[in-house]
Amino acid sequence: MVPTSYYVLLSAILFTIGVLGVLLRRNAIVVFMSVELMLNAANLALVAFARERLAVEAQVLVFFVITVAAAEVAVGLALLVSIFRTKRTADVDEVSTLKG
Amino acid sequence: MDWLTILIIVIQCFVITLAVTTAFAYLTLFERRLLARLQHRVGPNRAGPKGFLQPAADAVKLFFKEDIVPAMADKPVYLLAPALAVIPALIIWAVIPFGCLNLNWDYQACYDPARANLWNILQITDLNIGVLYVLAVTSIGVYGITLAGWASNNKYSMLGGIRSSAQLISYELALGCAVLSVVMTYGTFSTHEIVTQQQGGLWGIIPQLLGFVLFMVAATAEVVRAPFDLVEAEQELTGGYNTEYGSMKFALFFMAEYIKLIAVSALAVTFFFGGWNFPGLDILGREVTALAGPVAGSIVFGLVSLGAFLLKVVIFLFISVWVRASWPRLRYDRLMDLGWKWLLPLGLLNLVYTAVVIVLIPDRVVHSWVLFGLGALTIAIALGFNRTPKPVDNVTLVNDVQLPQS
Amino acid sequence: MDLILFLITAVIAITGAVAMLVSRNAVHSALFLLLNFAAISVMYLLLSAPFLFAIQLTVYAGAIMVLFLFVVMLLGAEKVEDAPDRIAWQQPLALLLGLALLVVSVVVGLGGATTPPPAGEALAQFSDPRSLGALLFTDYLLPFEVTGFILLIAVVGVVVLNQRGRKI
Amino acid sequence: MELLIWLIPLLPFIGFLLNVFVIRREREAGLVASGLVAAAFVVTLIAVAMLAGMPPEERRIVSTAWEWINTGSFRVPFAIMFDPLTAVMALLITGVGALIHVYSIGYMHGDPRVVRYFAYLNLFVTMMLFLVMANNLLLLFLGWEGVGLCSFLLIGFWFERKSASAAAVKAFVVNRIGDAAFILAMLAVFAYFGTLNFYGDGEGGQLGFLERVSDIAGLRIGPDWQPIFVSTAISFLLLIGATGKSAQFPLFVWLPDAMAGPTPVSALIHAATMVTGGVYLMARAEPLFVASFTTQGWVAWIGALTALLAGTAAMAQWDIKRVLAYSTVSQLGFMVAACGMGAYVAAIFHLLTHGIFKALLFLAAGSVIHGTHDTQDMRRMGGLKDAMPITFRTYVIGALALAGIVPFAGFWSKDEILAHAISHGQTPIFVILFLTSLLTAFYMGRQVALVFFGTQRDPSYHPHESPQVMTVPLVVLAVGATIGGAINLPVLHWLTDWLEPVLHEKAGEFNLWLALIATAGAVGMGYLGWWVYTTNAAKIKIGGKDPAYRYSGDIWEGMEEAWYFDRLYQRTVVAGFERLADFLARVFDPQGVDGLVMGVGRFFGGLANGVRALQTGYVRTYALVFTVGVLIVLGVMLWFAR
Repeated sequence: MVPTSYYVLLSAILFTIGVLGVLLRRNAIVVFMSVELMLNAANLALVAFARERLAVEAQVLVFFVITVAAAEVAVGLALLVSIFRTKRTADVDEVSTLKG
Repeated sequence: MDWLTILIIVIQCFVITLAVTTAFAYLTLFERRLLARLQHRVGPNRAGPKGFLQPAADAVKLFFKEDIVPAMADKPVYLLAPALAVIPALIIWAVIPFGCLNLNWDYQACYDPARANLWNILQITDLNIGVLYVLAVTSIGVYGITLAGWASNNKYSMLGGIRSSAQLISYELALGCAVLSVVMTYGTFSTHEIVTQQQGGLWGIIPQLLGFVLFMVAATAEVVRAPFDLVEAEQELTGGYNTEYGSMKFALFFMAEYIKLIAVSALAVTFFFGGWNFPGLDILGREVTALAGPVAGSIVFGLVSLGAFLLKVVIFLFISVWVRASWPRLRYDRLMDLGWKWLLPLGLLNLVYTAVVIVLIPDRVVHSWVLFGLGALTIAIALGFNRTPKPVDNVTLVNDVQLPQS
Repeated sequence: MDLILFLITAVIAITGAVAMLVSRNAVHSALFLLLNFAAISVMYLLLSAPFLFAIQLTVYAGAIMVLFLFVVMLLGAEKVEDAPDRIAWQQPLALLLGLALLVVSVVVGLGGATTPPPAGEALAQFSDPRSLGALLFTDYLLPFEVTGFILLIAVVGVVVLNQRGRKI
Repeated sequence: MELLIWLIPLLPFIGFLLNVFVIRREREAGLVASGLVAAAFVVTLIAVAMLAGMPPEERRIVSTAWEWINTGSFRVPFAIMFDPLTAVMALLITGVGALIHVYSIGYMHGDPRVVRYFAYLNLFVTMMLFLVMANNLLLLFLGWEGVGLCSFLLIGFWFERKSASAAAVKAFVVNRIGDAAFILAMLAVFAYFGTLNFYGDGEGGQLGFLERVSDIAGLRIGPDWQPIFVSTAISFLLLIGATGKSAQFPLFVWLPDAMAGPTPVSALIHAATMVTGGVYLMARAEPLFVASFTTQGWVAWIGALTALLAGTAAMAQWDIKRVLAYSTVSQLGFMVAACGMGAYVAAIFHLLTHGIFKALLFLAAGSVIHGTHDTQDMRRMGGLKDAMPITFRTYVIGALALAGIVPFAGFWSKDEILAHAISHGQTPIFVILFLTSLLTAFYMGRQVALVFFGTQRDPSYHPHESPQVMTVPLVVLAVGATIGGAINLPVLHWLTDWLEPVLHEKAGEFNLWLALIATAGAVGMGYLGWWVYTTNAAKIKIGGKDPAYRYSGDIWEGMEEAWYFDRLYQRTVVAGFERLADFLARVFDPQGVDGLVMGVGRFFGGLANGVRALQTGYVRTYALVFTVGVLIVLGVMLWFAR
């Protein structure tokens, strides 16, 4: 069997890439994708640990995460479309009027 | 997993891919001939006897056409799109049971879900999430079309692509509802088990009459067949997403569409028409075993079940062509209207009363017929609604035009 | 066998993620992310969670990424980063932080992980969608229904957000 | 029985609710209000009869409706009780109250706010009954404040008049001083006894604090070199509370002003019932007061001093109601002094008789005011005895009772107090009280002479007798004032026996010589007063000086001004507060409070200006900072998880 730590390592790498995506990319949609990647990385680690302990509850949890992620994407993309309509761009740096 | 298993699986995959591709080729011929008959014309009849070599001729032509990539296209995606269209159409076959040929030479095992080692070479794998797998694969079928539309950098293609993603996502829900009703009726995700539970003539169409209707409508939309072929509507979009595609790449799209059509027909048979079952199949198996031993019994059983399955699929394909020849294309807003306001609510309703009836009435036969009655009633009521299209602002009916008084 | 499959899939997943990060075209990013998600769904299969495999494919690949692509295409927002970065100083810092985060999370994550138990009756139980479904409709019924409600609210919210001709 | 005693306060309360929420017409209001109070009187009579049927030592009924307050160790039940002391108080309240309600129908006829008036009056009766029936200090305090509220509302009933609303506010504010002491007393009682109940519920529960006064015997608080007995502290605080409610020195100034209210209100609240609340409280808390020798001395002296001060002040008043008001203060002083000397039965006896005849006097005065078209200045009256025969006769009976002439009610009760003083060697108190009783006779003679004899000095009105609805209560009360002394005649001492289970007091000796001397003195002084003001009637001018002013000069002016206490308070306490308020409003609020608030605002404004630079608006920068935070948290966790 593949040790759990391999999966966790992979999850950590993917999560870091997601974080970097949020920090580096300016395209709001790509930023959003990076957030999804982070969610997936967390799910992966969760399932890996669940496999180690054979805990079905963790699968239930992942199921919920995926479902709520779907809702989140729907609302988030709707917001992006709204923003795009007024700003004519999907650059997150353009949406910076709320500042001191 | 020993090497024999892997070898068998590889052979199965190879055979099925070849078989499906061939079936696609001859489906085109079948469709063209049939359409010609339905429209009172002759159809292709020059290549070979009764045009039997026409598919080969087409293949040769498509192979040797010049391969063009538009200059402003997004090249990697443009090339990727046809592959993405074909792959789901092919891998969906992994869980479809064509028949039951038991390599342990024990045809009885086909009816016994408890027997773990089912050496059935007429189904690649029997997943415990088989139906979910089908749904998952259909859900990624949208990429090929969408990406093709976008990557071509052509506004007709783009419109086709956008239309396709909206349409496929919309009808996927109704499709899922219909399929989940079946899953609920049989209490399993495994396609093989669904088939075995339909043994004895009580086919899936009886408890799931409404489910079947929904499945057929939604599946037709999923494979963008007429009357739901707005994605490629020639009259409006000059071919839609595949406008910019030629030669083999176009052939791949074409192939994907027809393979999906066959797959959907196969799924309809599996879910609603007993799969490889037909009345008297087990008697045949028993008699042949008694006459010529278990090996012959098992082989005859397998081949006959395969034949029954194929026959049913062909009937469905015929119906599909018939529909294409008969019905006009829907307008896009009516398409969305149908998907969201009719199919999805009916699907949910079906899901709900299936669950209630199954829980309330434990007896399989009784609840099947009760569900049949409910399904028929629901269809009758749904059809009974006045479906007169509501007037749209930019349409003026002839009757409404005021003629100047003379 | 498992390890080879894992390594191949892991390489694909990481490749997909990195490519998503570096591609300048949002559609390419989305496609690479799709690749990554597909790899993760295969990971679920390797982890004996076939139900999650199907859900991952259906929801993430079949719905969420389609939605992303749809929005990208609709908005024509494939390339928005052609303008110079106004906070370019952040990039090296972000890389540094990412590295630190990687180190920390690897150290944290490897803390309690060991080799999982081999196949058996318990594993069959674990991978059977029936046990998950039973749990979902008994112990986790309330969260399940709340999730349904969240989805409903999301639908309403999206409709309200994207109404045309009305100031929000 | 328990239900019966709950009915007593609830009947007037129902009347209050009806008058507030249902009734809109004057006639119904009067009937409902009087009827329900009369019904309460009947119920009280039945309850008293049933109480009398019990063995003397068991004559206490405690009934708990529900747990009112329950916070840990502080538990207060909503409990009332009925024992001999409560019984006589309830009889007085409902009996006199019912008569005054009936009288009010006539007196208030035509007033635009009669319904409200009767609602207040019913609420007052309810609250007064709760005051006397409460089984714990907190419920008593509820009644105490309730009657204070009703007093405030009724004094200011004609709030269009500046003087009325000012008097209402004054009464309220002065009473607050006493109430503060009352609250402190409650806290002290709870601190030392752990309960506010007077008595246990008789079912084996915790005993009330009045039954456990011995717990604090000898208990001292304060610094070592000047300790105070706890009993002294508590009873002294209660005394201050009583001086507020019962208008004793130095807090008596509100009562004369309270005459701005309708006259029946003066009769009921400011003569017969509410102002006796302090005396009732002392009688109820008798074990506590008896336990403190110090407080008893203070009580006696305060009572005596008040009696004398108010008696002298009453002599020089021109307003018919103010005379009676100062007289009330003076008589309350008698009762308080009696309490201070340990003559609680005598105090209650005097309370009862005074309640009857002073109500009679006020109502009769009200009748006079009514018959002379709202004239209150006695200089504008005179010779009314022919125009208002019934009022005249009942007034004279009331005056005789107040002056202490045999055989009217006032004689017996006053005599008992004086006899107790002399028999217990309280000579200074006795001298003061005796002097005051002589003054009482004098000013009543003066008043009768001024109002009813001579000729009418102001011809601008035509006096007439009041309607029957007003005169009948007068007659009933006159009968009570005549024979009321019978309840505690020296030989029979029914009241003493009746109150024995509560006050544990034996009947005193009847001092024949004292009685003779006192009667003779009263007759003489009463006649003197009458004679002076009938013979000098011609010299009295409207707005003019008193004939006696010539002989006494400034002293008379001092008496007229009640020894300048109002002016004193005005110049010291009130002026001080005004200056403080002025300082707070003009200096402290704009500079201190506002400065603080604005300073805080400016501080944070400056801070925000500084911090503003951090808010760039770039989401990515926020995410970066967020990541740093996550790293720190994870790092710390790692560090400590090692």
